[in-house]
Amino acid sequence: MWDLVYDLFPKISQALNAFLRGFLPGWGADLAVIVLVVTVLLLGLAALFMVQTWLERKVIGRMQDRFGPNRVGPLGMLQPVADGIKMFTKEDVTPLRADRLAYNLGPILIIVPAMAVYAVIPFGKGMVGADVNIGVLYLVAISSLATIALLAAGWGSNNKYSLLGGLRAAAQIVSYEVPMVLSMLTAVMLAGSMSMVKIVEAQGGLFGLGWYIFFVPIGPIAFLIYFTCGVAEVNRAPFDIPEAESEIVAGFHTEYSGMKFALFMMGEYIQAFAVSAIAVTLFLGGWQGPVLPPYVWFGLKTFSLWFVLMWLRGTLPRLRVDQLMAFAWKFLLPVSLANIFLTGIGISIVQILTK
Amino acid sequence: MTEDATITTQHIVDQLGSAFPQAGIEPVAAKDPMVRVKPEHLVEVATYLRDQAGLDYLSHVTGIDYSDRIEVLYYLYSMKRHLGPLALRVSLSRENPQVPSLVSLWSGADWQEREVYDLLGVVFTAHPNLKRILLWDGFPGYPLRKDFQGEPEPPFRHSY
Amino acid sequence: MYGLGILKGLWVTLKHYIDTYIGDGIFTVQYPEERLPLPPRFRGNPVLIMDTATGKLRCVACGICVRACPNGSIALEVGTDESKKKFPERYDINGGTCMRCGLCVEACPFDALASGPYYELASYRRQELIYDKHYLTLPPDKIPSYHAR
Amino acid sequence: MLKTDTIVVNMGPQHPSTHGVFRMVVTLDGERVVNVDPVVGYLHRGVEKLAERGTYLQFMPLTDRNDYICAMNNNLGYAVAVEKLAGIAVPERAEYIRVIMAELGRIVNHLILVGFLLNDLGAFFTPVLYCLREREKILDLFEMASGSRMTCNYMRFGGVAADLPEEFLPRARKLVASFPAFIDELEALLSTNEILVARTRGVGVLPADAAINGSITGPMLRASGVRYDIRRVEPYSIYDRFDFQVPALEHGDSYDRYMLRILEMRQSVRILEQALAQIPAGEIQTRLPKAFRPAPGEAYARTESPKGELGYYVVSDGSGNPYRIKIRPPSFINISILSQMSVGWKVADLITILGSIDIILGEVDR
Repeated sequence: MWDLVYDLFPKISQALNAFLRGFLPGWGADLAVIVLVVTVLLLGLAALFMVQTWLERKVIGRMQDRFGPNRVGPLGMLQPVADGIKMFTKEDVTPLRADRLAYNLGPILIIVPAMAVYAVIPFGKGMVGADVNIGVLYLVAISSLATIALLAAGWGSNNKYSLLGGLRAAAQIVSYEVPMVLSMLTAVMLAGSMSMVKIVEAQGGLFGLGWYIFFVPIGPIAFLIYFTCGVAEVNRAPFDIPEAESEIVAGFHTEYSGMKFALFMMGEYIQAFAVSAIAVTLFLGGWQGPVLPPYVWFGLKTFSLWFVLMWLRGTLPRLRVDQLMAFAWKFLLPVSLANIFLTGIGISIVQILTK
Repeated sequence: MTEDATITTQHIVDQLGSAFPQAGIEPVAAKDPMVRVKPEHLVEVATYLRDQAGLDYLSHVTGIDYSDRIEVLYYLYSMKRHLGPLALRVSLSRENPQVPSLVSLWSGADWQEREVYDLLGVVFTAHPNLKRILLWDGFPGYPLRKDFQGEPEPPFRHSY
Repeated sequence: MYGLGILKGLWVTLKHYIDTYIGDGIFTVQYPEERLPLPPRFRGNPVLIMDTATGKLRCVACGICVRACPNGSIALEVGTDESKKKFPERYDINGGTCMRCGLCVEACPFDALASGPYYELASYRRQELIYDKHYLTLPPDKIPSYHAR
Repeated sequence: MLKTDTIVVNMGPQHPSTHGVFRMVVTLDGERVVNVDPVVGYLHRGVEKLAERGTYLQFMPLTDRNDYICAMNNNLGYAVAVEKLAGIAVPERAEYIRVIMAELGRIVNHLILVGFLLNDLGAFFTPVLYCLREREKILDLFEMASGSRMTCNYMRFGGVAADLPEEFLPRARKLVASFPAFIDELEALLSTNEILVARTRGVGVLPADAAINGSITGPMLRASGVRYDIRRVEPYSIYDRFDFQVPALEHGDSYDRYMLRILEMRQSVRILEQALAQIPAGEIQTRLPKAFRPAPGEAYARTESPKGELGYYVVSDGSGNPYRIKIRPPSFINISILSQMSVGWKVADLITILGSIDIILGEVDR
């Protein structure tokens, strides 16, 4: 019985596959299961977005001594649904003299990479879309595509605030990519693989508590750098300068309305969740952990990190654009380089000792 | 001017008359020490007050329409020596009110003189940017003048 | 140390967050269901006081409130009854221009006006903002500010 | 050779951080501010002209609407001016009530400023809501005493409109006693926060001589190092009786302007403690003739409003209506130095500087 709970989702998928093989050829059943899983994942991400917005409004509300949404449904849980209905029925405005191609492409370009990232994240034991052996590389490549979307949106809107926001976004994301990748390298070096699944499995020591964050000092430093860069990468507070509402109104999505605006929000939230998920995978042991089923561990850790993101947003003011850049290039980059150096030395020492 | 702590605004007023005999210095009876100056000597008197008498702070600039003349008031204080107030007044004709601007002495006079120009129509010569400030360009008339006729107020109606 | 100030700030917000669950951190009032008690001096738009004994208005239509109003929001038409006493034939307050300053209540020498308890005054049409004598007439026990004096 | 161009951005009249209907025509070179041209007047209601239309007392509710954050201080400024004009004495208890209300108003104003400055810096409403929560408690006191939370219309010539209700003083004492703890918490949240310090330290420096030359008053002036407070220099009401300090800081940057507000709140609490302890019983209003007609004359009285020197110049021609009332609004004059302060900084700093100046458009435009 516990086995079933422990490996719930892989078991379901296996059972489904077996059931479909009853009347389909083998490749057909496989294909059907893949399509089904992908559909469930995508719908799940949309649902996740709704949960995220609701949670964020609740948590930040509580931090500000108020209830947050509590009118629609029990505990305000239907608030995102109401918001969704509002977004769908809102007029979709295109500014006059906008660059229509870029303008319409923006929301699509931001949502696709945000969702594609989830293909390589292991949600639990045996729960991964694709176990690619260059998983980390794929992540980095895909997630930086968002820059193009933000630039397209900023340029296409034919609005000065949007343009400023788009340029800020491009500068910020490109800068923070560098220390982020370097800090990810620490995990890759420790695991000796770029595959996400392998990295998680490598953290399974000590009854599932051999997480890289416990590898003092390199683990925590790499984790903090990754998380900081991740926050900056998805434009969340305190690094939300591309959409700094008190300065440039809403940055690159100033001119968007209705569902296009919702797509931007969705892209950002899903990306932010992906940052938490990747941080969990690389440094917090992914689904590894004692007693509880793997997917529960994964969910717990990821939502804890998401809570930290909300917490930061509820507390901190934002940096200025030049301070942000200085922080990336003058502080994070050297520290992460030094950290890689340390990691290399540490690994060599361990190798020499264990020889 | 000596840095004498016992100096009062009254001393300054007394000295002003002897320093500028031709400026038409004429004390005005009021609740605060007040001096009337001829508009063409305003800048030199103000310069003297700021640099020599130490009244370094221009609190505000006001214009008042007295139906037969328009007066512009400058309230001066000293921040360093906690003196004041000493008010300068200039009388101007209602038809062609012109007074030299004090922006070159106090940058704080900039917007206030624009406001007086806007609402009373006093022209501050040599002001770098004499435009309307609270009302829009092309507003007819100067509302704080006593003979200003705005659009008639609609009476209290019982139905809309 | 770099980062200490941020951690201190984070601790404050976390404390507030936890306080809302275990302490009395929540400060909001769930408005339409919960309502704060109206302070006795609450200054709504003025109402006319009716003598509960006689059922008549105390107002003698002297017009002092009309002159005291800064915005000219009160319209008064004087009528005389059988015993040659003056009474307000019509007493309208334009709620759209009334700014609830309470100067009319202060000016009234007969204590015939009081600040009313009304505060949900939004309406779809401006016409509905003109309060007539019947709307404005209240017995003293319905007027919190009357008892406060 | 790269050819660059400046862009002109219209910030406002509808913009999240212009605190009302205020427009800045900003010329930008990339992120750098090349020129700022402030445009005001969107909220102009002609208050000074309206004053000539009614009686002296009828102008009192209009002063509420100038600086609508701290109406009590505006009431006080106008009342002091008319009292100086007509030579009216104010009873002891009324003076104490006035001081209590004015200092509570100062705290309200500074709370709003600190909160919204942090919003301008990008904090997601948390400091604002903490500040507004405390402000609500003070507004409750205002409502208890005057009947209205924001447009108080509480001061009268020669006193105040009504005596304090019975439960006012205990509640006020309780609030004042709990207030230092709140300021400490606010400071823990903000004052040492590295991001806040990085964003405000050294940003928008206003040197002392430029401040004096630009007629800047209030916290902005004191943050530049000039210890000039009208409560001390030219005490009105009964401010000469209280033991309080006039804080002044030396850098004149945005952080000092923020910090000075915190320090001033602490001093206001000190004044409040003394006033609430010493308040005597007695009359609250000097009896005035029914038809109030001051003798012809002119008077200028200035008070230290939370934003700076708030002065009223009242001219009487002997009739029941004021002949002319000139308001010397602190934020109208303080905002005039914005373009001088913000050229050369980034867009984000422009917003910080604007937020730290503390403007209220009701008062700027009148």
